[in-house]
Amino acid sequence: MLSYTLRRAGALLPVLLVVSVIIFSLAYLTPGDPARTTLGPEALEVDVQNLRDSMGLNDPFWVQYFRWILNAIHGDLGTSYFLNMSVAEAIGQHFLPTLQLAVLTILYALVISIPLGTLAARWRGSIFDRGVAGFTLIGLTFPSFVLSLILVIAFSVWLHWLPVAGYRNPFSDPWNGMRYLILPALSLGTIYAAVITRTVRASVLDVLKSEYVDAARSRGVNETRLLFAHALRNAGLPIITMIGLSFASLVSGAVVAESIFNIPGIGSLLVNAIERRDYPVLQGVVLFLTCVYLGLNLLVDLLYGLIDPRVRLSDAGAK
Amino acid sequence: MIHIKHVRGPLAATILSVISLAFAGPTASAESDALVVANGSQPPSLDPHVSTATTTNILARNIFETLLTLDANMQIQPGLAESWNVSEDGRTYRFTLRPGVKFHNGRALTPQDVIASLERWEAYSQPGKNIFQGATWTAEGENTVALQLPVPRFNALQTLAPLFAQSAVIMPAEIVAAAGDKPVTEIVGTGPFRLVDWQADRMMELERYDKYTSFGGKQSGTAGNRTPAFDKLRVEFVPDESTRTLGLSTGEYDLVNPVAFDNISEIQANESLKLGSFPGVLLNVGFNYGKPGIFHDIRARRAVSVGVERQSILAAAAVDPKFFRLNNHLMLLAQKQWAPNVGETEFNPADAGKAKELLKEAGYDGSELTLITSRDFAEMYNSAIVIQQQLQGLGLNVKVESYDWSTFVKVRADKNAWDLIIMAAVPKADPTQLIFLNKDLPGGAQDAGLEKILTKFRNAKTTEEAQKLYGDLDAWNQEYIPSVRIGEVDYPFAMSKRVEGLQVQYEPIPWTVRLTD
Amino acid sequence: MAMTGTNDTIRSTRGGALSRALHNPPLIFGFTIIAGMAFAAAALPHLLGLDPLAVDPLHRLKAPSATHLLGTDNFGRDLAARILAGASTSLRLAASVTILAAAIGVAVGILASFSRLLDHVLMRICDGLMAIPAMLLALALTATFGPKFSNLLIALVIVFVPGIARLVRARALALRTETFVEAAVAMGASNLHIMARHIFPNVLSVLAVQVTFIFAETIVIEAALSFLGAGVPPPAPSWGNILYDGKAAITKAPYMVFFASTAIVITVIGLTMVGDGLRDLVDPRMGVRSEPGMAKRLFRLVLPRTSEGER
Amino acid sequence: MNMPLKIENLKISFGRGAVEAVRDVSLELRPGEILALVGESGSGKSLTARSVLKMFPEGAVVDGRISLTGDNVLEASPNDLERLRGEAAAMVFQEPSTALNPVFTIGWQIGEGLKAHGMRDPRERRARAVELLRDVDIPDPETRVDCYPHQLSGGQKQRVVIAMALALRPAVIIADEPTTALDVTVQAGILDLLRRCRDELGSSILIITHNLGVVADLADRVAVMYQGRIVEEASSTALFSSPKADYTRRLLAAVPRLGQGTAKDDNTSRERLVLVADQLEITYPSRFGRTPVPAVKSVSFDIAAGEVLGLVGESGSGKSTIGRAVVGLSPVTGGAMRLFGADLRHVKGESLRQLRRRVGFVFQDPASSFNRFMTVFDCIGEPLRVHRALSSSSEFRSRVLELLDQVQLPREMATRYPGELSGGQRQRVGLARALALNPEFIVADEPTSALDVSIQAKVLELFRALQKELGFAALFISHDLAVVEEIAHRVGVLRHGQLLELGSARQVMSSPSDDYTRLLINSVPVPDPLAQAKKRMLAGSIS
Repeated sequence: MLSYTLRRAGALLPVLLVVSVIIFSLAYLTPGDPARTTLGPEALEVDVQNLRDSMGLNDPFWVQYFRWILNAIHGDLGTSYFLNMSVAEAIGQHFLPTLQLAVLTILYALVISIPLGTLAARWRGSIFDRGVAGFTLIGLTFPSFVLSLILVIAFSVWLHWLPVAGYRNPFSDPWNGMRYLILPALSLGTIYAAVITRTVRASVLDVLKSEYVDAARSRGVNETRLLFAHALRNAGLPIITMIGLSFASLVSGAVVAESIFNIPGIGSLLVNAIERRDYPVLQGVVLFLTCVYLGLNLLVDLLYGLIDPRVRLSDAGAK
Repeated sequence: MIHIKHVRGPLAATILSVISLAFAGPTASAESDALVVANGSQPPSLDPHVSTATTTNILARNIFETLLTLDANMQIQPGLAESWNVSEDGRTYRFTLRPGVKFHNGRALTPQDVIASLERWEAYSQPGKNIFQGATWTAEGENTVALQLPVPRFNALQTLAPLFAQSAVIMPAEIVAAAGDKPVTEIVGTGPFRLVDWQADRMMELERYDKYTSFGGKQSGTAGNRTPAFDKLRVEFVPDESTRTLGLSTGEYDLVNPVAFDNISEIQANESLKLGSFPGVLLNVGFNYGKPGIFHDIRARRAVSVGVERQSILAAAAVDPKFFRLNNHLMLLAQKQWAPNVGETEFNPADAGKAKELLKEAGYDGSELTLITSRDFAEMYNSAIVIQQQLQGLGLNVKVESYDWSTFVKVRADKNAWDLIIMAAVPKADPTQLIFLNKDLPGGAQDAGLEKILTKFRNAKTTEEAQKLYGDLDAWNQEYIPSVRIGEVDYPFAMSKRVEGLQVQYEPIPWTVRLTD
Repeated sequence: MAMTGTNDTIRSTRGGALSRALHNPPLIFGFTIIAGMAFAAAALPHLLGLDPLAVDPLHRLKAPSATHLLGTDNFGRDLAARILAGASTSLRLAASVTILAAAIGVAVGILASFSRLLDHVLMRICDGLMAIPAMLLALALTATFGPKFSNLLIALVIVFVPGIARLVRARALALRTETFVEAAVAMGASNLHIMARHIFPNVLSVLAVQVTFIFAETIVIEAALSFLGAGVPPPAPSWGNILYDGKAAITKAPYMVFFASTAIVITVIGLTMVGDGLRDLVDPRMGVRSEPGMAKRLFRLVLPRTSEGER
Repeated sequence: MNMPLKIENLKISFGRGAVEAVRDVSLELRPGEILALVGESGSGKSLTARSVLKMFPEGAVVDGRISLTGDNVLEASPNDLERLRGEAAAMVFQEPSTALNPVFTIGWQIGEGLKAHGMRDPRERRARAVELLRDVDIPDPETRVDCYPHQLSGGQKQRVVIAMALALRPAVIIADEPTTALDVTVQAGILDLLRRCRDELGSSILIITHNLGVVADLADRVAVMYQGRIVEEASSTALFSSPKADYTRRLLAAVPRLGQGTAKDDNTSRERLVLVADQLEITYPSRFGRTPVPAVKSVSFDIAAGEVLGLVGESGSGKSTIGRAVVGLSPVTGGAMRLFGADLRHVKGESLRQLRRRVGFVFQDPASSFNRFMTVFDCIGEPLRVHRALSSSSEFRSRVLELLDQVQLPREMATRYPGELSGGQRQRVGLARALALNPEFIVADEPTSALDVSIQAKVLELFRALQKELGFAALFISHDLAVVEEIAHRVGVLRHGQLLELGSARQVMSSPSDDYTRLLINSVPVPDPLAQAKKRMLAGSIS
């Protein structure tokens, strides 16, 4: 299993390199620069150029790229121009809220989608199935921030149960911490629940059609056991992929929810970095997100091994 | 100039009445003796010497202090300088420092700190470079600092008082030396609040400075006794405007600055909330003098000035008539010291026919003109849309390009990229610093007449002399029309009823607040 | 060697695809929605004489009334006109992004499946582009090249090409092991002939299903990008920037957000149905087992896509 | 003891009666009896078998009565059904690889059946599972019980499926084409196992198959089904000796019989050699992390012009690999293989293209050997278009129509799509395509194994006629000895990539020199119950 992991990890390096070149050139080409943002709206061109020189922004493209990439290899992603902390520190600080939100959202989504999807597959074509199909369609298509606003107005403004926005670290302040994360998790979770339900239903349906389920039925195994014991584990493979995907997209994509609920997550850190042209943060965060994405893919692969003996045993040449 | 309005407005009828905001009373905010402010914009740094951003300056004034201050009527009052005197030739000023003032790190304030700070301020800030060129500072004894000006300046004292942007704040000498041209990272000042924690993009936590030495006299504007009546000041950076308004209504925030124009009506509808405003920006349509084109001809510029209908532009920009007004003069109407005695204040002919004639005379050939604006500021983006429509009504083939702020500033520097520009200028202490008259700004007007008046202005010895010159400057502006003034736009802010006694100078002053629960 | 159990006596009637399409309810229903929306966007503004750009700030944010069917937006412009004009912008953007992305994706996918070297190079670049979250890639690209419609188009094409290329490559690789392709090789056909006559038509079947999702996602991504200020540049209306403007005034004029999001929801539902219908039409056997329909929809929005077909 | 299974006027139809798959079938299975249900694909035999356990595909409309050990299955309540399934009757499936759940161990899956019928204690279930595995001759059952399905061979997997069926000593075992997916040698073992189930456990067996040899070997009684009806029912000896229904007679005639190969003139003059294999080695390159797989180990043979060489062997013997190597679909890695004198190991580009022009290839699976989006006309004409053989389109058109006539297909077939043709018709189109450039050499890789017996006979008849008429040489690959004997002049027997025997068809088939060939010939069940019984006594020791 180790050799398999190492081999897969090795394949990630070229991808990281490609990503680093893409994102560095994007940052380099973006009009505006940190010097101009530092000096503010009415700075004069001559002041901006002086500051650019002292920041090394006027060096040629490749010089800046290699200076950055060499430091990155040694673990030093540089310091932010605005957050007076190192990029690594900024990422650490901002990744925690996003991680907590992502975990909460996925749990909420799974709690809804696994049973819903499985039962919809079990009673295929029934009113329940059509109802679930309707819910998933709406869930997929409804613009996320409209849903967030409705939830905020309903639960915070009207019922005063939950705060409108903000973030407290649940580890240090559990009660308030959780209260801040419930609404964002609900608004994001509903969309991911819809998506995962569709996957669960599709893969369970597919497994129920297979011959080994028929074979088990012919030996007197009842329908519920067929569904949850025999079918669900086989159906697990595509579901795990989908959960991996959802997590990856949550980590980098909850930026809309983060801005509405004012959660200092990695998404908003990146959007602010783009706005302020904070190059070190921009490059550092994207590189970090790429590692998270590739890491998650690897994790999903390994989970495949856990669930599907053919993957696990064929690699170790057990035959 | 305190705007505390308490106006009731009819609740807007809405289709989804279920969503209408029937506010219940605000719940108790987290801590009772803390003022929680929801700030819309983020400061790029807390160093007014280097950054021209108003947010930096306004947040920094809670921590750093200036030699002089301004009372409610914008008159100069003592600050860190307890007293001062001026030589006959008006070129030498001696300031006696207030005794016993300590920095937040406990170190006593010394003349060396003042000199190091103000020399850096002279080197890097706009007001410093414009007005204090060639000025020198020398320490005299334990508590006196002497300023030597190469030529007498009427506005020397005024520039050492708090400004809209880049105030001349005093920091410890060693910190200033270490920072150089980059923003200071160690934030130590003498002000009423001490910085406890600053997590950029999230929040800033300040605490009342126990060993604060207040200025003499009753509190008024930024002058007088500035000791805060509450312990903690927490500034939360909340970029999303609807979140700010909703947070105010649930009591999570005590003060929200700024409030979106479209949310004003529902704030007015709620008895438990109060509304206020402060002078925001001077809105102009600028021309690109760096690029050959139709607007080099005065007739084309006059056509635009005559043709546009300013009221509807301002209505699109600021919605509620309380927050905008016509003002064809250079300086804000509220800046009483600059009397608006030239030309018509409410200048808004909106005469499309005359405008078309002028354009024909100027020989406009129908070529496409680009109007650039930024979508990061609602008043710039909204007014651009309306102006484009009106100019097309006058026969000008105008297309709008709106950018995020950083790109906007870069595009402005490229003189071939645009013809017209929306200028939302921050008000200044004196007219010479207004960006409309600044020839160095990309696309700025280059006119000998203007430069003559400006140099005379800068060397004016007394305020009276400066006020007379302001008349000439205002007349030149209405004659030459370097840019078309649309009007003034105020920025509204809102607070819950637990906030009492708030005063405004440029923006709300936190330490003037008394919290009542 | 296994005896194929397929039942030879029951065979589908002539002109298989067309007849199956006619009685495939989701396809028909979805198609009518999209056609209806496209027709409304193209024809109605002329018929009703609506001008989406006419500004009237004094009557801003008025509730739906006789003169303005759906009310006015925050510049006093007629909302009905803007939503219809927005429909054409969004649909045009979505259509052109889909066509371009599909064309490039197919070319890259098939080429990658034919030469080892090209495969490595192209796929590493695709991995790179896919690893960067789609939304942020689009944001950076529009910020870099300026918020013009064409730049947004290019940005979204770059965002979608890797996904399609991977899918097409996987399908092309699978096809190359199919008997009829080996038959072509055995008779001495050139690579070009095989690509054009055999690989390309069979790849289209997978593509048809994917295209509808790209179409739907473009609309949703544009809305999200407008939210972050990088969507279709104002003053041209698009559903995205109507929603964005509407959000600021949601408490005062919630109908603005309501109508715009309803338009998006209806169109995307229509597209989902077309997608599901197409999948059943194209490959009845593939049926449900294929990529779970709209499941990946949202992820293209923000997600670095998975490298399916690889595992 | 009442009748274990009685089916009375069973009717099954689909699409609201539009398609009647089973038309009023009545059958009886007596205790301890093996009844064979015989018919070609589409005859409804599988549907009838599955209805005994009330397992119907979606949308099936069912009428009639099925009494299984006394209970009427069609009206049984869900938990009655669960009790019946496994205890009263159990099923053995055709595809062993898909009948086992890939992600669970063998022991767990056998245990499931036991658990469903009340065996609570897991240790007892495991012991019973090991015992069952031993009953079906699975080597070293203690460790195999914890293996996963993908770790067993095809034959072993089918034995496990049978063990699962025997778990609860059911009165009736329904075997749906139990040996179709297996090699001939493995098939013989499974048939013996089923026979032991009947003899030692006394359960009666309903076996569904299309292979008359299997019927002759195993069945006591036979029911022949054709298009949903039972056309004849008789004891196996009576049916084979004097079939009454003419469909049965046609079926029996169509089955190629070993040893009756029609005498072909041995063309002694083998001067011009079309294909020569000289210590041919084919090893597939090692993919990432997999060890290289030697498929063909130093095989030597040659084919003269106009001669048909048959290659016979079980799955994994390398026969297809050799066929594919002729047209460069698999790599020649050792020795040499000269086609028309050119060594395929070193030929590339244009010369390879010219070589391929002179070879025709017929593939096994008619369903997948044509591009769905091309009409029959284009499919047949493609070789002509690829090599630009005919300039004018009218010449092109007439050539394609001529080919259609040659393979006895109606001309209006040209405009239809391959998807709309039957298996037999599609294989004729395949033949037409192979003959398009009238090649001197044809490679046929198991051309008829995917077809029903009756259709197979017609296609083989066509192939032989065309071979005689056009005189092309051919490499005919098959796992079915009887088919090869009928077609080939000379025959080679392959096992695990090695050529064990090579000689004239009659000599190899009647007096083989290699033991494996003898085992192969003996394992093929002959459609004659008496001969099979004699062979079983004689061969008691080998299996």
